[in-house]
Amino acid sequence: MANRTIGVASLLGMLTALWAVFVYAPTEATMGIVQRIFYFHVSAALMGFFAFFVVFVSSIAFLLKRDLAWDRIARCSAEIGVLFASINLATGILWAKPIWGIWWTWDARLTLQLLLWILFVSYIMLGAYIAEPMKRAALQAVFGILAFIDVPINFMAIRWWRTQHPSPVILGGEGSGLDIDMYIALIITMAAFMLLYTYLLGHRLAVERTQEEVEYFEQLVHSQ
Amino acid sequence: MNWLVAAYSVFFIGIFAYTLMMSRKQKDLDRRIEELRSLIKESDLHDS
Amino acid sequence: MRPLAALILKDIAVEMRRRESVISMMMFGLLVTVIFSFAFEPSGAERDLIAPGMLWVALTFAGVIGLNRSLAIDLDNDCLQGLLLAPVSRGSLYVGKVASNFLFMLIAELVIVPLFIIFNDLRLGGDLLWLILIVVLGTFGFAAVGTILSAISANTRMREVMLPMLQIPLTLPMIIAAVAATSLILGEDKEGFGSWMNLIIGFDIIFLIVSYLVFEYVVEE
Amino acid sequence: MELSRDSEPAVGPAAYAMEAEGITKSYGHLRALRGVSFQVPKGEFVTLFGKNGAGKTTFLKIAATLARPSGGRLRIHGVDIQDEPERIRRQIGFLSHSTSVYRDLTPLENLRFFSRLYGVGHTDEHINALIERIGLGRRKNDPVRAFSRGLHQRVGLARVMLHDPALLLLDEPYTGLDASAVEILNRMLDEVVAGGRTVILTTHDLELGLRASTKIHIIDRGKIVYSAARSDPGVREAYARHIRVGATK
Repeated sequence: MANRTIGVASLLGMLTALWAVFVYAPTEATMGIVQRIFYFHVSAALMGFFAFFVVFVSSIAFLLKRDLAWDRIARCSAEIGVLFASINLATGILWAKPIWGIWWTWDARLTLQLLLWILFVSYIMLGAYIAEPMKRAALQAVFGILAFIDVPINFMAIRWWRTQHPSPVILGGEGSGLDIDMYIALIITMAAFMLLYTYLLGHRLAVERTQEEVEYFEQLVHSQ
Repeated sequence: MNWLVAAYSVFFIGIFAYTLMMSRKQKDLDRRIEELRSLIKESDLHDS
Repeated sequence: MRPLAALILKDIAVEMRRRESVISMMMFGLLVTVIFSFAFEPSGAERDLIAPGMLWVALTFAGVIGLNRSLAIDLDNDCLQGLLLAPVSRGSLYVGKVASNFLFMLIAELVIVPLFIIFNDLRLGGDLLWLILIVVLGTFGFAAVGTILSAISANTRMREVMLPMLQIPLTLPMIIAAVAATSLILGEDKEGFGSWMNLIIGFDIIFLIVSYLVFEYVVEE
Repeated sequence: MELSRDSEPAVGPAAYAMEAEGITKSYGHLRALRGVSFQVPKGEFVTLFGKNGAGKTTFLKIAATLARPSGGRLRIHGVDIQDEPERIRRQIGFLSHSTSVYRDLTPLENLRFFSRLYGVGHTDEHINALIERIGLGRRKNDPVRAFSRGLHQRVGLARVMLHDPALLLLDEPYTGLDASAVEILNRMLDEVVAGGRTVILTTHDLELGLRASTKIHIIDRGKIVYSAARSDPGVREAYARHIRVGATK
């Protein structure tokens, strides 16, 4: 039950992260305590990126090795990636409201996360509409690769688009450097998120394997 | 202040709901497997 | 070159007989333009603000309509299987399809874009050539991405819905660039136009190459 | 009616036109092929009998490099299908139930397209001669859409013969044909065999399958269950046992 130990580890990690964010890190001068959303908000975004990178790598691995285990990792990681991206978007909205009084700002980073979210929800939906596992895996892998390649292009497009129509920026712009303690708090939160991602992935993979087992037995009973 | 609470509760609710959903699904699937196994055992006894 | 030419000529010959793809794109593009004119009734300065967005929404959805048809002619009577039997690399099948889709979209745009300019009476002056360049490069991006996505969605149950759902998110960066570049043309200062064009060209090249490499995994069983 | 040129088909030195070893193929949990192994010497006319769903079409698709086997190895003229698929595709002709010709185009346009696609670049006279030979002369300029099943299939067969394949794979070619179409198809097949080509034909019809074949195999639920020379007396009994008795469970 390796996943059980990772589960406990991620729980401890989360507790230390909370300690780091609420106790260790100093209060930001201008924005006040609401700025503490920043740590989880940014970590969620980075974990979203990491999850989609795992989808990209396992998609390529599947196309080369034709082993459904890679397809399973890609699909589960995409799901968790969407979960983290959703959290990032939600916390972004809840942060923009108190700071600028608007629900949504077309801030470059937030917009990019929204595009990522859309891309990988389409990836998941594509899988829902194909029956045969090998075919589904191949098509999802191809789209997973195309979607991930879209990310850097999106990044550039949105950044230039932002310079044309500047709007409030979540992180207070490039200029405002972070205080050392804030950095440390962020690093701790990132580590806790990484543990959490691994735990969720392991758990989701177990569910997926059981699901395939059920399908196998159902097919067996059906053809009895 | 309550924005802060809202943001962090969104996070924990999200993660907790997802984990809960997964473990509930895991339980259902395990139960389903047991059902199917007994079904197969029954029909094996039946045939042999 | 011969197999590639054969593929393109075949697509043209079938399209001449069925007359499905180009006409439907043309009509759909016009309808979207007309709807926007009613919806926004832009006039004066604000028109130059809205027009680029309207144009590229019209072209995007017209493109999706055409791409939905693009593989249908090969799936009919299992002709795709006939193509896969030929001693031709899957990549060249893809390039052949991109070329014919690109051609059909351009023909449809020969009608959509001029009428768009007339309906919204945009004053382009000398910049018409730049607009044509953006439209051509943008259309190529749609064709390159759309061809492989139409092959992917041909395997799913909800084919007509699946293609736009996959195509639009994937081509968003290029749509952003195309709209931005088009609005620069309508405005006075052209600053930044070059970087937007580079982005579109980069998008076209990257997706053409990657799709060329992975196309075989989409069509094989 | 000389369909294929009398020159020896350009193939590798290998003795066998087709060698299958333990070919398996599964779609999800459904195991369509469970380990099919048999060899087809060059110039042989092999008939593969099997009920619907026994795995005939799946096997032919793998041999035609259209589908990837889940396991096992298959060689065409000594070349493994996963090593050099394109080289193999030059040497095989595959005609499935759907003829894979463009229904909006005429036979002439179809054949012109496929000859360019295969890079054989036949001149129009050559194609017209082929069209005459398969008895489509009068319908040359009508879109294939209007053709009967028999005529339709002849265009398909012409497509398959265009690049003069050494190995012909025909999947249930007789289904849906009327008597005269069957007769014309048989004449074409005899000619192909006379030209030294190898044929693998699948069908569930005993008489048509036995007509010109030299060797037969019976496939059931993804495995070869019986193999014999055509003249072997046990063939009819094996056919009755495997094919007619009950549907594939």
